[in-house]
Amino acid sequence: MEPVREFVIGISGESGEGVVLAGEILTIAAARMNIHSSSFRTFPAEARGGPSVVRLRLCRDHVYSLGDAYDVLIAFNEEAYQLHGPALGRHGVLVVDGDPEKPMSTRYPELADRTVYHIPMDRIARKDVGEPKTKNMVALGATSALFGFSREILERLLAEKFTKRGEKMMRDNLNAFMAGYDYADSQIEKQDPFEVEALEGDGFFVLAGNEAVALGALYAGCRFFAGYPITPASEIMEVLAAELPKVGGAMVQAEDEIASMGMVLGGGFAGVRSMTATSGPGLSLMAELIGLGSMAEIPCVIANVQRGGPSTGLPTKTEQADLTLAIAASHGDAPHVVLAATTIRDCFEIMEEAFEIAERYQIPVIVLTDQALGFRRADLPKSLLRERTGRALPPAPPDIVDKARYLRYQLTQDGVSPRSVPGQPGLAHVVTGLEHNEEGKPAYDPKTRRLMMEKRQRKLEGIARDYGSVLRYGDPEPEIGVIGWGSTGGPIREAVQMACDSGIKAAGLVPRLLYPSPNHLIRPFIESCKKIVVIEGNLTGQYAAFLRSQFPGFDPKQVNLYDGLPVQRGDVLRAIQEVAK
Amino acid sequence: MEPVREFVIGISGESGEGVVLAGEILTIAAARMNIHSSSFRTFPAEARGGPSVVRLRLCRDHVYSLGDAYDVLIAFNEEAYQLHGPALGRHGVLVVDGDPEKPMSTRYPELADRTVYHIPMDRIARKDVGEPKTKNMVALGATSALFGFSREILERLLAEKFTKRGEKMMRDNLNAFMAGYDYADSQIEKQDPFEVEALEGDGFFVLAGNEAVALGALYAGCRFFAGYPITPASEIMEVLAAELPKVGGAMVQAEDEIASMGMVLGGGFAGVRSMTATSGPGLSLMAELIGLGSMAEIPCVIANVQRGGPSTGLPTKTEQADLTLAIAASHGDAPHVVLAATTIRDCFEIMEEAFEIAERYQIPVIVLTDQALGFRRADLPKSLLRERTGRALPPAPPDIVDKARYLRYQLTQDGVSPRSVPGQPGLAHVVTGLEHNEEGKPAYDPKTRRLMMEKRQRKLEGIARDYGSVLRYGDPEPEIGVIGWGSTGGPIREAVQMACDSGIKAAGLVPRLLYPSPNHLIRPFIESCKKIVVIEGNLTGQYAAFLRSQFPGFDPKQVNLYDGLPVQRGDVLRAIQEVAK
Amino acid sequence: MNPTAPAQASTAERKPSDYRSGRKPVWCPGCGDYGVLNSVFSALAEVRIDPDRLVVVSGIGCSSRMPGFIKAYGFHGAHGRAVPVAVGVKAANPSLDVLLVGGDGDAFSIGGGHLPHVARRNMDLTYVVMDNEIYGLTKGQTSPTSQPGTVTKASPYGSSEQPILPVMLLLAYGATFVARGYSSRPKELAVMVERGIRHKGFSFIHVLSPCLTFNKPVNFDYFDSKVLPLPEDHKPDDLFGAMKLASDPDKLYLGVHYEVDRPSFTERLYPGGVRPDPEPAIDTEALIRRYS
Amino acid sequence: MNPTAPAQASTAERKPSDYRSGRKPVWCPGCGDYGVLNSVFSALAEVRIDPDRLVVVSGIGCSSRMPGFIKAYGFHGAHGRAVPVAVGVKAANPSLDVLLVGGDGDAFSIGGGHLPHVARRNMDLTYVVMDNEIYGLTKGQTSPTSQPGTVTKASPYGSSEQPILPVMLLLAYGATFVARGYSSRPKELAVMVERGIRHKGFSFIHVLSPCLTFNKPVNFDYFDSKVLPLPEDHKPDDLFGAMKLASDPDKLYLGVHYEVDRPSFTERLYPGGVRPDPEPAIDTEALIRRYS
Ligand SMILES: Cc1ncc(C[n+]2csc(CCOP(=O)(O)OP(=O)(O)O)c2C)c(N)n1
Ligand SMILES: Cc1ncc(C[n+]2csc(CCOP(=O)(O)OP(=O)(O)O)c2C)c(N)n1
Ligand code: SF4
Ligand code: SF4
Ligand SMILES: [Mg+2]
Ligand SMILES: [Mg+2]
Repeated sequence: MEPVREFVIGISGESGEGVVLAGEILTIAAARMNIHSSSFRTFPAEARGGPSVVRLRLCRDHVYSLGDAYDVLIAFNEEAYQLHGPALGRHGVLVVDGDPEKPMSTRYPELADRTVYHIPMDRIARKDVGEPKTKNMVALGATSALFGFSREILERLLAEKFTKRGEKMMRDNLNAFMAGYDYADSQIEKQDPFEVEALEGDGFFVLAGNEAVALGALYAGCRFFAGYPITPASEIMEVLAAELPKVGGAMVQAEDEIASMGMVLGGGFAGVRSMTATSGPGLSLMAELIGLGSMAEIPCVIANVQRGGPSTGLPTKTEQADLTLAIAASHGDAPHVVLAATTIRDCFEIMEEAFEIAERYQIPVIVLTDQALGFRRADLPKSLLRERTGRALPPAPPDIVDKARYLRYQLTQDGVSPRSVPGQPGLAHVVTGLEHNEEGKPAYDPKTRRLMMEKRQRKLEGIARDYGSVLRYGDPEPEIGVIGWGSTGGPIREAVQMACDSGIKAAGLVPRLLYPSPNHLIRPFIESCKKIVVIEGNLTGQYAAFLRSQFPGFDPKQVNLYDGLPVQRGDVLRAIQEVAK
Repeated sequence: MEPVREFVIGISGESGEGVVLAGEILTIAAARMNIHSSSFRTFPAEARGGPSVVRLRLCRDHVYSLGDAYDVLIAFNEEAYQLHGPALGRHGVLVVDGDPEKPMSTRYPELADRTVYHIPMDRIARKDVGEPKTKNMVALGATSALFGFSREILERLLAEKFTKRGEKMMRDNLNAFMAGYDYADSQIEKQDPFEVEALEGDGFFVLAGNEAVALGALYAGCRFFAGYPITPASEIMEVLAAELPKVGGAMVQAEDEIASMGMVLGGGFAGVRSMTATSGPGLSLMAELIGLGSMAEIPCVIANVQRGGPSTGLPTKTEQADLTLAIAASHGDAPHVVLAATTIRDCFEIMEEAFEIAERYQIPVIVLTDQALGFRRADLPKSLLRERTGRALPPAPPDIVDKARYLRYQLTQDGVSPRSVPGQPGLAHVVTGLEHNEEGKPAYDPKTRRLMMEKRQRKLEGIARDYGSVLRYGDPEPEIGVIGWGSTGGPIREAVQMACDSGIKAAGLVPRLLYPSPNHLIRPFIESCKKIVVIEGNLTGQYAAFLRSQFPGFDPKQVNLYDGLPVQRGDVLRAIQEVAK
Repeated sequence: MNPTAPAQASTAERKPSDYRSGRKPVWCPGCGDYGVLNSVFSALAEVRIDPDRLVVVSGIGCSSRMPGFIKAYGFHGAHGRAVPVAVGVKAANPSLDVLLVGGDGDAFSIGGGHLPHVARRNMDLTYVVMDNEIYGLTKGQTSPTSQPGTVTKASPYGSSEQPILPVMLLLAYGATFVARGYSSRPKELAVMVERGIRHKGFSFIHVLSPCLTFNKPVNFDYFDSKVLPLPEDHKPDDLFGAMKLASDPDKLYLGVHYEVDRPSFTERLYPGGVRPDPEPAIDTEALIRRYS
Repeated sequence: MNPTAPAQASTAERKPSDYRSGRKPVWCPGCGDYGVLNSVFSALAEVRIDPDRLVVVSGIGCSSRMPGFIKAYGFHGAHGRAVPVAVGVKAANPSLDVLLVGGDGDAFSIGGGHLPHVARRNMDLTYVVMDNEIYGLTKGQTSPTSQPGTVTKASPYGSSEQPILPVMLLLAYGATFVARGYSSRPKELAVMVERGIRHKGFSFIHVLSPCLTFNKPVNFDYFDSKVLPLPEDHKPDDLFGAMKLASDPDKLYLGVHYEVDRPSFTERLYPGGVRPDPEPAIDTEALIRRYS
């Protein structure tokens, strides 16, 4: 049997059973073996318990989505199989807690022609290890043995992981791992083709999207963060809470999101790269102050990790439905910027762009990600960090000969005015959310008003021109185009490839800068496709509506998913096939 | 000389000089004479002083805009003429404080071929009346005499106005009025054609847009108001603060706009028709809770009196730039409704619709007006109030036989579920901003999620169908169509008429329901016109962008005004002529 | 809150279980909020509140899920906005009884700006705040009541901020009833909630209610070591005495710290505290006169 | 605020007029805020604050226009958000001196939720609140400090709510410096502002500053009849003494009611209270280890 090196593992159980930990360890083990991966955990909405599952896709190249069905499902108990079994592929393998004497296939006819390995996880943990809580390590051991994970690497990993948790904890978990490993190794006859293989390299590091946003900000020179906890964005704050003080920066947990946003404006005004992170409800609350940032022209970055809305909605599930608000944010015509990260790596890299735009154009920048990105983990090359210093130069004072004639809001061709920051001598000025003249003094006359509105708006032209990046995949002369944004980018990339492989002339377009819209890059794509699908994770087709407002005559087919689950490459592929019919 | 019965008077001076009071009295005098009017006052942005002007347009029929140039300008001093003189029409008349011996025309050549009446207002007030502060009454008297206002009606009005201010105040002001009247009557030889004439009728009453919104709400059965002061919306709160307690209702001045909105949700949940009123910054702050209202399906009404944005912007000037936010309000897909009042009368009537939609569809309704409507006054027929009782029946308990099976969020065809309110026995339920099942219990499974999202969204179809009202003016087979919304409606109505009169086949369309969009009513108009202009008082063309998103292929010419001044019929006419070229 | 229902409606006897909604609480085993819920049931039964006229309002948080478990009208709203919603319910329809419940983050952090105003208005509401000194629902970040040094993922080096003193704050705000209870003393707590409900105007009950999942150090043992009864000689109308007792962060006195009589919001708003019925008609002619 | 600039930068002598921006205040003639502005000028000169390192932050209101009149970096922000903006400025760059100014509505109504937190953090800021017991800029509606019975267009039957007591609130919040001044005693006020600026951590100065245009009854005569000096024997570290003095709405004591020493925010955040210079490099290898 030819080994299959790329496959998807699901690890499932009750949330108290250590599913997540087992998944994390396996992910890191893969990274150390130079195996690329993409992994995701769902967790229950209430604080206490409920079913939990980790999906781990393993590949020889970097991947952009979570794949489709499970090839291997590890079930910590029968209920977990009942819940996740339907997602097990036609040729999938089940590893389940249980007695080989009482095979599952007798109770579940759909298992009759599938490989099932029964591992008495619970019994081993209880009897052999003497600690029922180590069931997950038994499962981890068995999984490692069955699918080719390096025992050595895993043992080292476990040792590192548990070293701070005390002697007994460490011993029990290692014992459990080994017991599981040995059981599978000795008692189970492998009948499936799924097997990983270590590759050459110095290994990867693995980040979830939220961690990537946080480290991206850190390496983009962000030195001030203010935020308020909210699922699924809190990790960004938590990572920066640990890291910022190490580099002379500061993080403040604010009393609410309005305060966070106010603090970020203060930090930006003070000349320090500043950001906040939140999710839908927080973004709603920040709308007013985003407008102040636009009017007073203060650099700042807001990461919004979308979750199911509206209101409290589906706080632990994903959606792409904050786009309209992100673009509209604030009453009045308040120019600002909306970027959307498409992959985990992009979560890191887009922060550099966000801070650069914010600084250069003195404007608030919203970065959209979502729960599906924020909680998905992927491997990243270590060079990503090593090639950066992560320092941002403090803003230099504007080069002005006659300081008495310094105009903070000078009318310029690109709308960008000279800007000093507190501490720079002789360049003091007052910013205000009132309409103002070039000096910054409140002014309400119609002419000043018109000129200032136009000045601020002009910045968007430069931004669309200089930062208008779109990702394009697939056939250079497509019949069918798919447009999406944010976390849908990865699935689109893979689905377009699959469609092309199946003979459909398909292409994908995924803009990273959503507003101002880089129409000069989108238009050629639209014009080059016979039919276009816009697929997004919301009910009303927010980006499709936006694109229609930009391109008169543009009337794409819309595919909208709004059930709390991420858009998958299968969804995209189906949409392409549908249109291709 | 044929008398001209329809003309525009401007009254101008320093804001301490009683310009506004004089204007108000003249407006009411006209109403008592059964003369229709439209009037507007601008006032300075800072609390203290600055120039002030009242524009009063007088007509034999109801009018929908403020007209164009001044036909008559009353200037309380020379500076006022310098400021407002440029807006005086070619054949305009100037009435100015000053000595006839030192005629203005010697200093201002443009006055050479215009009629100028010099009235020594200041001198009369100071010398003859002995109270310099009565200068405005001297001006009022002279104006009345010169342009045919009824001396009797004005004297009665002044008596009513000053009766509460004490004996001396009353006497001084009446004396000043009479002195001004007598001076003009005896010393000035009338050389202009402008003269009003009393008509038959029982008189009008006069409301500013803000007052009309407040009374409209009151007569729509609103019995609870919560709000936070903000220019230019505070008057709505102030009127209701006075009126609600008289009818057993309540008004609460909240600690901020988030609290206002929360209170309104509480009131709506309690079964009482509830509203708030605010302007841009407040609307931004309310975004989150509007989403809660949408999700929990709570009737509520938010009047947003737009002012110049973004941020604090131009707090005392007008703009139509909160539309995008009003439609987007809240993260997630949060169905709610946006109406825009087009005239003063509409400010009253639209509130009835707003409350009806809110109640019937259990949904938040945003009503957009703006400073230009809020502060403009117009005559209204007394029957408008007399034909209404202003009572709203309390919501009846849903007609449910088996109360145990009452489902607050029952899935229905039109998306509207049975709704009980606290106090109704056996029908208790819990509403939540979390996604929930039919019973109202939090539920996150994909199927429930999909069904509930669709249910809430379905309400919009019914609303667009049942409440989709658009105003249409002008040629039935137009070459040129003008689309606008809100306060632009009046100017469009008049400009279209003027264009038609000049031989241009023009028509206007002014939707009152902006979201959900009554596309079935808009489409025929769009299709019937050769060319279309969308004119609005904002920079980015917010409604034009929205319409483009609704009608693929729709690519109108956009005319945008964003200098803080209201869109005038002259602006609309110019736009039509431009396109007609 | 000064309940209106018993006066107007049934005075039928009620059992605590009458107020169970039948939905199973979603809290972790051992969570302090179970005890609070039981005390609330008992208090409601004791006052014989009519469940059909009761509205339970909350924000967002573990503790804010409580309305779902009570048989009554309920409003599980937005984070930090329980107070305004409750004010709206009561101001719009004063014949309803309104109970407010929620957590320390909801009440003192994002919702903290509403507290001075609901207190000074003496709104006829009872507010039960379940204080676990942590954000439970979001998996453990410091709240305004967290002790200095609290280590969470968002305060990995230990929080350095001085916690607020809830009882002190409410006293300073002019609340007319301020008490502190403890979820592991459910009977005592029930009596406090009952007294709060019977109190005219705004009553505030600060309840120690540990989160065993995300704030392990602040558990029942911890609270047990800090609670003590109010001194015998403390008079409930002694504001400064109450403030002194509230100022010691290491002594958590249990009981009704403060109670005074002051006209309540609905009393001042509506003659007799109830909306006139039938509703007076609009005086249309007076309005026309005013504007013409 | 504990000024950093003099220590680091110039100690040149300064005149109050050095801080005039040259913009003419837009206030009504006779507005109390003129006096406050002059006191601020004097205090800044006295401490020799470097105008280039000073940031004056405000919200929205008549009083909040003040930054425009001061020669310094200024941030005239959004209604109620002066505190968060100032916190951001100071936390991000602790070597700046940050002065907060604004009105009673801005500070206690829409912005009231930020106060407990800036106080308990002991943020190195000085906050001067100009209290005219009214919303001036929006032409006269009641504020949280308005007296019961205040008639405005929005309270035509007289407001019925009990006003907050600003000094009491800040004491309850744990502010480390709380004072009250009066705009018609500019010298006394200047000294208070100066002391507030020199104070380490958060200092709060409640200033009586009448609005003659929209709150005519609360004019200079009114305040003159209510102000009095702090009792001679009042000790500035006597919290309960200060609270007692703060609790009498009819006696408006002038002076520094409370002053204690507690580590300030930037002291706790940054070693030595200043950002390290040069900035420590990111330890990339440690980060890679953490995530692999
Ligand atoms: C506007 C907004 N910000 C943040 C959140 C996330 N959030 C939900 S509950 C919560 C705090 C809960 O703490 P607490 O009120 O103390 O309740 P507990 O869970 O401890 O009972 C937060 C921050 C939210 N739902 N909405
Ligand atoms: C979000 C928001 N709500 C309301 C307003 C309107 N507003 C401006 S200033 C102000 C109150 C001013 O009162 P105060 O802070 O006491 O300052 P004062 O004018 O009395 O000095 C209000 C309500 C606003 N600008 N923004
Ligand atoms: S997380 Fe804490 S507060 Fe929430 S239910 Fe569990 S124990 Fe209770
Ligand atoms: S309105 Fe009042 S507060 Fe505002 S400037 Fe005038 S006097 Fe001062
Ligand atoms: Mg808590
Ligand atoms: Mg004030």
